[in-house]
Order: sequence, then C-alpha cells, then structure tokens
Amino acid sequence: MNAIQAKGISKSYRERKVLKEIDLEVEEGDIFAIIGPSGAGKTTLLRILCSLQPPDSGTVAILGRQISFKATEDLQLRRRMSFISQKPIAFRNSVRENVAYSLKVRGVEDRKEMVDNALQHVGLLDLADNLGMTLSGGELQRMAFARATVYNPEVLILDEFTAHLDPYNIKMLEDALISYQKENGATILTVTHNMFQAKRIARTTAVMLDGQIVEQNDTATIFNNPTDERTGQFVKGEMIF
Amino acid sequence: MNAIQAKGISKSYRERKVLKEIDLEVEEGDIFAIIGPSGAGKTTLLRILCSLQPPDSGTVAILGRQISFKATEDLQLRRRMSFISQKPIAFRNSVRENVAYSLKVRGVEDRKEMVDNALQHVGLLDLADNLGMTLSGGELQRMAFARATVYNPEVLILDEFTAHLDPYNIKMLEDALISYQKENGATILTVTHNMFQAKRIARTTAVMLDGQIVEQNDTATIFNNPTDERTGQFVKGEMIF
Amino acid sequence: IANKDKPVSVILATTTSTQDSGLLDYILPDFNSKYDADVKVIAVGTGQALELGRNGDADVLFVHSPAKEIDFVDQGYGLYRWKVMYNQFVIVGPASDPAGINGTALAKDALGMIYNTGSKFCSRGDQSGTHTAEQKLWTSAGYNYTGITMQSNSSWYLSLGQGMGDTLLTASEKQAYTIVDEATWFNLESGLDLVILVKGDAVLFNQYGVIPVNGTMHPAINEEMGVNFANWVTSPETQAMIANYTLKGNQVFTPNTDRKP
Amino acid sequence: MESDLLNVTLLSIFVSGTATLLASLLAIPLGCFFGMRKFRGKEVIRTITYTLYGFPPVVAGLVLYILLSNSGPLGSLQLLFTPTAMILAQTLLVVPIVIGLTMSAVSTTSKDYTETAIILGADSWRTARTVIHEARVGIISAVMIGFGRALAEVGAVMLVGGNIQWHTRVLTTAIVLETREGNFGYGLALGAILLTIGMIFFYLMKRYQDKGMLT
Amino acid sequence: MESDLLNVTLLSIFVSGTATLLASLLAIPLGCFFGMRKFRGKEVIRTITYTLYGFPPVVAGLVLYILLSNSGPLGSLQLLFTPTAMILAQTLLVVPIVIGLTMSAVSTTSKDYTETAIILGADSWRTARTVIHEARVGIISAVMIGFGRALAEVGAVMLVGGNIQWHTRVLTTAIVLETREGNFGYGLALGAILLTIGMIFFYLMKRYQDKGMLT
Ligand SMILES: Nc1ncnc2c1ncn2[C@@H]1O[C@H](COP(=O)(O)OP(=O)(O)OP(=O)(O)O)[C@@H](O)[C@H]1O
Ligand SMILES: Nc1ncnc2c1ncn2[C@@H]1O[C@H](COP(=O)(O)OP(=O)(O)OP(=O)(O)O)[C@@H](O)[C@H]1O
Ligand SMILES: [Mg+2]
Ligand SMILES: [Mg+2]
Repeated sequence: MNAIQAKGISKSYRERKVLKEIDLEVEEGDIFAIIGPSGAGKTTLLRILCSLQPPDSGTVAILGRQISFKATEDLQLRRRMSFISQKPIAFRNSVRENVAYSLKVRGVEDRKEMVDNALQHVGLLDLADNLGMTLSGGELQRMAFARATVYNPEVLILDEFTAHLDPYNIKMLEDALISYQKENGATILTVTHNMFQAKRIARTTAVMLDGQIVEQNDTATIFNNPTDERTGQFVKGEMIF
Repeated sequence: MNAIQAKGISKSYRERKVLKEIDLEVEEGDIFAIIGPSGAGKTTLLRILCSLQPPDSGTVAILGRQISFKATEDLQLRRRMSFISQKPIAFRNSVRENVAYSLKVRGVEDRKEMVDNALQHVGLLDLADNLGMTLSGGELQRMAFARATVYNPEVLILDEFTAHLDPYNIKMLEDALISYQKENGATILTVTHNMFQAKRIARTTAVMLDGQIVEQNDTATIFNNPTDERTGQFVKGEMIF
Repeated sequence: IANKDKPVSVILATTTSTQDSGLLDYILPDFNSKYDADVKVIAVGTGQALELGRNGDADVLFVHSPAKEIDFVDQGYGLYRWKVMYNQFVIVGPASDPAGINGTALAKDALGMIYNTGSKFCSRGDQSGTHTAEQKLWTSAGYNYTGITMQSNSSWYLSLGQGMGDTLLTASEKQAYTIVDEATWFNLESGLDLVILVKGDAVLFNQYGVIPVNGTMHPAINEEMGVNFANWVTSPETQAMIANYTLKGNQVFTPNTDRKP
Repeated sequence: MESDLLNVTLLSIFVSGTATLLASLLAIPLGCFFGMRKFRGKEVIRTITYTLYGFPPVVAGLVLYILLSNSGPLGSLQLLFTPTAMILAQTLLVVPIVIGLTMSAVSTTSKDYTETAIILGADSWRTARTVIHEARVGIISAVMIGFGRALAEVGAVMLVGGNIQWHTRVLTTAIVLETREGNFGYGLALGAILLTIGMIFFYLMKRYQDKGMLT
Repeated sequence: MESDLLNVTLLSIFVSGTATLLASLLAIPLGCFFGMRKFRGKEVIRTITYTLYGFPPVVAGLVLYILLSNSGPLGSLQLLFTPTAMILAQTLLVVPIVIGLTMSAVSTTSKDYTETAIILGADSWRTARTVIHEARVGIISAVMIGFGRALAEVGAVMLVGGNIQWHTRVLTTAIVLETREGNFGYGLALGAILLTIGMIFFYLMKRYQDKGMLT
C-alpha cells in the first residue's frame, strides 16, 4: 500500500498554475525526497498533502484513507502524521512546552521523559526552559524536529528541515531521521533544495519543475542517469555546490 | 580603514553569555564570512553591528563612525549600509513596492528602472506584481537580496542569505553578490553555515564558536590549516556535506 | 432664516416638566419675536438648574421648588422671584387601589393609608420640585421621611432618582402609587396602567416661579434679557397664553403671577 | 449615606462584572470562531458587530424595556427593574465589543499558530484554546474595554434598572442623579470611585495578560 | 419636524465625526509612539489609558462643564452649550480608546516590520508610517470603535451641550427626550438612524481598511 497517494493535484493562484495535475505515490516505509528549484511548487504540494489547504482539483489519500481537507474530519488521520513547515514557529511558551504540545493534545500523561529525550536527540536540552520565540534560526528548526517526531507519527513530511543548520547539526538531524524511520517503519517525504542531502538520505527522489514532477526514480538513478532533459539541466546545478 | 570595527562586544540573555568580548575588523572592500554552528551567536552579533540592538558592552564603528545604537542618531550611517535578516519579511505590498521601499525612503524619484533591474538580477521580474507575502521561501530570500542591494549600500551584511535556495539560485545570488562587490567596492560581511559557500565567495573567514571568534584568516588557510583545535573539529563537519 | 442681525441668545434653565409638557414650544416664539431673541432652553433637574444659575451659565430660571428659589434669591444669585403659574399634583395608582385611597380628600390621609397597607409607592427621589412636595406631604402626615427612605430592606417605598416620566413608567410596571404633576400625567396617561385617585387638595398645588439671574454675579450673564423674560412671562398677554394652553383637551397650567403691576 | 454608597458601589461591580463575564463567555468563543474561520457571511457579521459598537445604550435599554415590560413579550418573567435586567442590558452592549475585538485579535494572530496546532494534532477545541492563548493580549484588552464600557454605561441601566435606591442604583445612575440635583462635587467623587474600580480591574487583568495561562 | 430631524442628524454626524477626527489625529501618533517605543512610564500610560476606557461620559461631561462654566477657568471662551463643547467632550472620551487600541495594534504588529523599515534606511517618521500601514486593520478598527462610542454617547453632550433644540440637540439627546416623553416608537426610530449612520461609516472605513494606502 502507498502511504501517500495523490492524484491529479492542481492549484492556481490567479491565472498562474502553480501545480499542474500532479500524481504522487510514496510507498510505506520509504524515504522520499522532492527536489526542485525555488518556486517550483514544492511547499504548496506538501501543504495540500497535509490538508492545510485544499487543491483546486485532485485527491489525496494518506495511509489508505482519502482526506477531506476539512480540519475537523481529518483529525484522526492528521494525528498519525506530522509536518515540519519551511518556516516553523514556536508557541509563546518554553521550548519544553512547545515539544510537549503534541503529546498533550493526544492526552499523553507522562510527557516529561519523552520530551527530554526528544530534546536530547536534537541537542536542545540545555535550552529547554528558554522561550521558544528566542531560539536562533537553527535551534528553531531543531525544536520543530523534536516537536514533530516526539509522538511517533507514521507519516512525516518535511519542508527543508535543515535549511538553517550547519554541517554538524545537519548530520545530527539526518541521523535522527534515518534511525527514526528504521525504528518506527515510518514513511518520510522530504523537500530539499540540497541535492547532497537527497543523495544521503533518500531512497526515492522526484524532481519537480514549474508545477510538475518531471522525473521520479531511485535516488541514484536520478542523479546518475536522468532521463528527462530538464532534470539533467537542473541536476547540473549541483556542480556549483 | 576598516569598514566594520567592533571592540569588546558582549551580550548576555539572563545568565547566559551569548557573545563574549568579541573583536571584529572587516577591511573595506573585503568579502568576509563568519561560519559557526547553530546557536554560536552569529545572528546576535550581526544585529548589533546593524544597530538593531545594543550590546551589553563594547563599541562598533562602521565606515569609521561610532554607532550610537539609537535608531534616530544612526540614520545617516544606516543609509550607507544594508542587512538581510535570517528571516526576511515582506511588507504587505507588491514585490515591486517592497524593493522600491528603500529608494522611496531615500527620496529617489525614478525608481521603476532600478527596481526592475534588481528584480531581473534575482529572477523575480515575473512575480513583480505579486504580493510580497505570497512568495515562496526562496523567492522571499531573493526579493530581500534585491531590496537590500538596489540602493547600492557601501556595507552589506547578510545572514544566511541563500538558506532556502537551490544550487541554481544560489549560484545566481553568489554571482550577483560578487559582481556587486566589484562594481561598488562595497564591503560584504556574510554569515553562513554552508562552508562551501564561504570557500566560494569569501576572502576572509572567521569561525565563531559559543560566543567567541576562535580563529580568523584567509579563507584558504582556515579550511586547509586551521590553527585552533576547535576550528579543526568544526571544519571537519564539512565532510558530511 | 432672514439675513438680519443675529438674534440675542438667552439661556433659560428650566425643569423637564415645562419642556416636556410642550408649554415652552407654545409660548416662546412670542418672546423671540418681541425681543428679537433666541431663547435656548436647558431642561434639567431643579437642583441642576439652580446650580447653572449660581455658576452664571444661565440668564433666567423657570423652576418649581419655592423654598429653594427663595434661598437662591436671598443668597443674592437672583434679582427677585415672581410666581408665574401653578398646576396640580395628583396621586395616581393602580385601578385595583390596594390601599383604598380613591376619593380621599386629604393627600396626607391617602399617604397614611398607603403606609399602613404597605402598598408600593414610587418616589422621584431626586430632590426635584415634585419630590420636595412629596417630602412635605409625608412630614405633614406625621412620618419621619428620612426614616422611610433609610430602610434599605424596604420593598414598598421605592426611591427612584429619576425624571417624572420614568417614575410614572416604573409605577405603572410595578403597579405602585406615585405623585405626578398634571402636565406630565396628561402627556403620558395613555401609555400607563394607572388612574388618578386623589386630587384637589390645596397642598398639592405645584407653584412655578421665574428668577432673572443677578448680572453682577457674573459679567457673562445677560441680565437685561433675563429681566425681559421675567417681565414677559408675567405679563397679562403671556399669562393669558398659559391659561389657553391645553394638552389633549385639558388646561395644564393656571397662571397666578404675584408681580406687582 | 455611607452604607448607601457601599451598596451602590458593590452593585456596580456586581452588575458590570457579571455582564462582562457573561458577555466574555459568549463572545470570546464566537469571536474566535468568526476570526479563525472563513465562511460566507463573515463580512456581514463583521459589519453588524462594528455597527453595534455604536449601539446607543439608551436604545439598547429601550429595546430591552419594551421586551421586559409587563405589556411586553417577556413581561411574565418579572425582570424589569431588577439587577438581572441591568446585567442583561450591559451584556447586550458588551457582547459586540468583545466579539469584534476578539475577532481582530484572533485574525491578526498569525495563521501560522493555527496551522501549527492543527498539524500537531489539535482538535478544533484545542486549536481554539491555542489561538486564544497566542492572542490573549488582544482578547484580554477586549474584556477590559468591555468592562470599561459596562461600568461607564448609564442609559441602559437607568431605563431597565430604574435607579431604585437600595435595589438598582449603581454608580453611574447615582452620578446622574447627583448631577441633576446640582451636587456636582459629589458626582465627581462617585466618578473617582468608578475610575478606581476600573483601575483595580485593569491591574488584575494586566497581571493575567503578562503571564501565560493556557496552551 | 422633518427639518428638525435632519438638523439633529447632521449635527450628530458633525459633532461625532469631528471629535473622532480630532481624537484620531491626536491619538494615532501617540498610540504608535507608545506602542513602538520602550520607555519608562510606558506601563503607567497603558494603565491610565485602559482605566479611561471606563471613564463615564457623565463624569467627563461634568469635568468639562466645570472647566467651561462661566465661573470656571475657561469660562471666558464662552464655549458652554455650543457644539464645540460637545466636540471637546467626545474627543476626551474617544482619545483613550484610540490611543489604547492603536497601541495594541502597533505593538502586536510584528517588530520585524519596524526593523525592516529601519534597516532599509527609513527615518523615524517613515518607520512610523510603515508600521501604521502594517497595523492599519487594527488602527482603523480603533477609529471605528471610537466613532461608535462618540455617536452613541449621551451623558457628556447632554451636560455640556444642553440639548438645545436647533443648536445642540443630537440624536442621542433627542432619544432621551423622546423616551422621557413616552414616545418610545420615535425614540427607536432615531436609534435606527443612528445605527444606519454607524453602518455607513463602517462600510466606508472597511473599504479603506481593505485597500493599501500608505507605505
Ligand atoms: N497566495 C499566493 N498567491 C500567489 N502566488 C502564490 C501564492 N502562494 C504561493 N504562490 C506562488 O506559487 C509558487 C510556488 O510556491 P511554493 O511555496 O510552493 O514554492 P516552493 O517550490 O516551495 O519554493 P521554495 O523552494 O522557494 O520554497 C511560487 O512562485 C509562489 O510565488
Ligand atoms: N531573547 C533571547 N533570550 C534568551 N536567549 C536568546 C535570546 N535571543 C537569542 N538567544 C540565544 O542566543 C544564542 C545565539 O543566538 P543567535 O541567533 O545569535 O545564534 P546563531 O549563531 O545565529 O544561530 P543559527 O545558526 O541557529 O541562526 C542562541 O542559543 C539563542 O537561543
Ligand atoms: Mg518552499
Ligand atoms: Mg542565526
């Protein structure tokens, strides 16, 4: 079964088609990367998959269930997935309370240990009592990671989750992500503009250009033998990195 | 003369020293990179240099003039410099008006051509009439670059200005930055967590760890022969990249 | 408006009853045209009207609280006080008349019956002319008025601190007795669930007086116009107009000036 | 007179406090709902709410009077000239203020908070609580403004309360009475008491505003 | 009667409109200043502002009456019982509302806007304009609430205006008069006119709120 199954997703803003009839299938247990240039529509696609906004047309099924794009109806499904936004935000609370939020919402009682554990994994235990709003850009991304994984979602959707991090911390989060996937058998869908990251962590990679997925394959194949001409051009951009 | 000269900058939040007696000198016409892990205090330092917040102690001189850390008094100086924040924001206006803002503020009359030119350089001319708030993460960074450079500041301070961009667009902005520096003889100070970027564009690089600048030198020297043990450790992080 | 010299403005501080009865609308145009004046009516409580006079904010007063009016003149704030007219207070109450006062000749007897049966009574409670008259009635009936009002748990005596119209409405809603001047009564009668029960007792006469404010108290006072007003309102012509004024077919005020011709 | 003053002051606090409480219980959830959702008719609701800011207390009082009067549809409840009627009147006046200000507090609170709550698995109820938490400065201001309005209001309570000594006299109606009697000084003194109550209330609310309380 | 009604309506609009305008001119810059800066005494100012939300119109009217009375310090200006005095009274009541709401609109508008403006070279004046632009939804709400308050207010204009026919009678004082005379129906009709004015004003402001106007 596919953990994520999107069919014919289209979205326009005014006259401009930002997503053009996108079909996407992510197998259960896969780590799936979407790469593509700025403005390709990656974030828009992820937001639709998470039921944060409805598409103009098309359907999405997560873990085999159709989503309705109505917050209340999708509650059960939403509780089995998580999303780290490209611009994560912190509630006006301590870092610890921010991470505890997702547990509290699910009625989990013994939160302390789980939260501390999650913070430990992203190197933020020292800052647990600081206000979430005072975190630096990279710290905020790490907190968002802890907050999104602490409740063991089955589907994890990430939008440039290491954009503000340095190599040391990137490695920490990537390792955490890979071991999270192993332990939970979760499905991971990540958008990244960093093609090295896709190479390092993804089993499958899709290339998105101008609202379309132009190619999708094993990560190695995508990078070594791109079949689509436009993919080739875009992947060449890697060279400057 | 040094374009940026900071002496003994310290800053604490509650008990924690985030910046510890930092001295920094950036020569006029240099491209100077600060690298360092998440939470090192990079953003805090840049904000102080831009007079956005005062340090607990220490002095800053830009282009030979002491700054007072009072917005009104530093106006003349501020008009000769620019800053791209780690989280740039767009005014509730069109992309074009966002970029025109810095010119309007300076009473420049014939803005249209300059603005279009700046947008062209960052590949945003097509979106000029969109609302700034609807831009994608990477588009926003490009808009911020256009907005910060359109009025030819003599000192340009950048905080992870390509964090949300893909290789193609990173190259575009880096090229734009280098040619901007050449044409205007401007001084560039950039914070980056991407050490390849420091290698590509910076003449001088400083490594910041835990509120201190532990090493500063020609970029090549820093990467090839780090003298400080901690720098060596941090620069090793590069390997995972 | 014709483009002649601006009429002289005169500030008349009066009680709401003269304004609400419509009397002023009926008689004032005559004064305005005779004296090329523009009378500005400030209709407030008697106490406030007297205070406006004390502060030099009104040129002439037209109120109904004889004792306070005389004090006002004695203290030098007013030039003199002339009677202008009177009307009657009546005691009204629910048609069921639980205290059985219907037709009682003496107002104080009626109050005694209300007190003894513990029937609901609404008082203006605002030191207005009507309220002052009511207090005098209680005293003359042999009760300690302060004693009555200080019973915080009293549920029969309701001290409202409101205008006459509001007091009537309240009495009607509560099916309580109250004392009202005829002018207000005729005006509001149709909307009320009350009837007149006691009238005609001489102590129920409600005397209105006019006082021109003493111009030496304050330079801004237009004493001349105040005097003109007092002269005019007590003149035979105006007195006749007052006598002619009817509300729903009833004569409301009886002119009775004491001005020496 | 002193026991009278105490009585009047306590009734003012009771009436306006209860009205503000009731109005808040009704209006904060509604304001959040209107502020968070997009739906047809939202603009109509905003228009009505804002228009009702300018709802004159006298008119509110009049409408309620006509309803509660013995000859009105709700006359059998026997509420006219009781503190309950006064509370109703003030609630009526405070509700649109609290709804409107809550709406704008909530809708200017970044949509990001709502989305983050939803993504982390919050149900509608918890999402609303979270948004209220984030918008609390604005919402508490709304409650303060509402209380101020209730406390200062006179036209409506005068009409439906009747300003009956010992029963329905509050500070504002007492001030009107004193003013009409020409006792300006005493009126001002009552005004000072009223402002003091407002200040104490404000102080308590501000402390609440400064510290976090829900999530 | 019809020309009277027109007169009363126009005077209402004139008095409340002018008062709102004056109050806005004074209070929006002050509110922005207080909202944007940190300074000692800021909390005191907030406290005072919020407390004044609950300033009863009657008391405001009394204070102004005492000042403007012929025996008061400003008596020589001869303003008592004129529309000017009514405008002053309403301005007094509207200023704290507009200051307070502008303050909170400005201070909840993300600090990022201020910083971006400063960094791009804006002087204090332009920075303020930019912040006002970004906070305009809240500021325009402040003005609307202020106008609503002015329009609905009766206690203060009654005292300092005197409710003089043809001169200082406005809709609210006319409503009081009609109610006193038992003309409830006519009172309600005047109330409807008042609400209509509020609604038209709101509609115009909303159009302004929706489109950008400054930067
Ligand atoms: N509300 C909107 N109105 C108009 N255009 C919009 C709106 N939201 C998004 N867009 C446009 O849609 C396109 C896709 O946006 P999206 O955020 O999905 O891009 P992205 O692939 O995530 O880019 P990035 O890598 O820069 O984050 C962009 O060009 C953006 O300007
Ligand atoms: N207002 C504050 N209160 C408490 N701590 C703060 C505050 N602002 C910043 N800090 C802390 O100061 C440290 C330095 O922050 P800064 O934003 O300068 O880091 P940075 O080097 O830019 O990191 P990044 O690469 O993640 O952006 C961080 O650990 C941050 O949590
Ligand atoms: Mg994106
Ligand atoms: Mg930073």
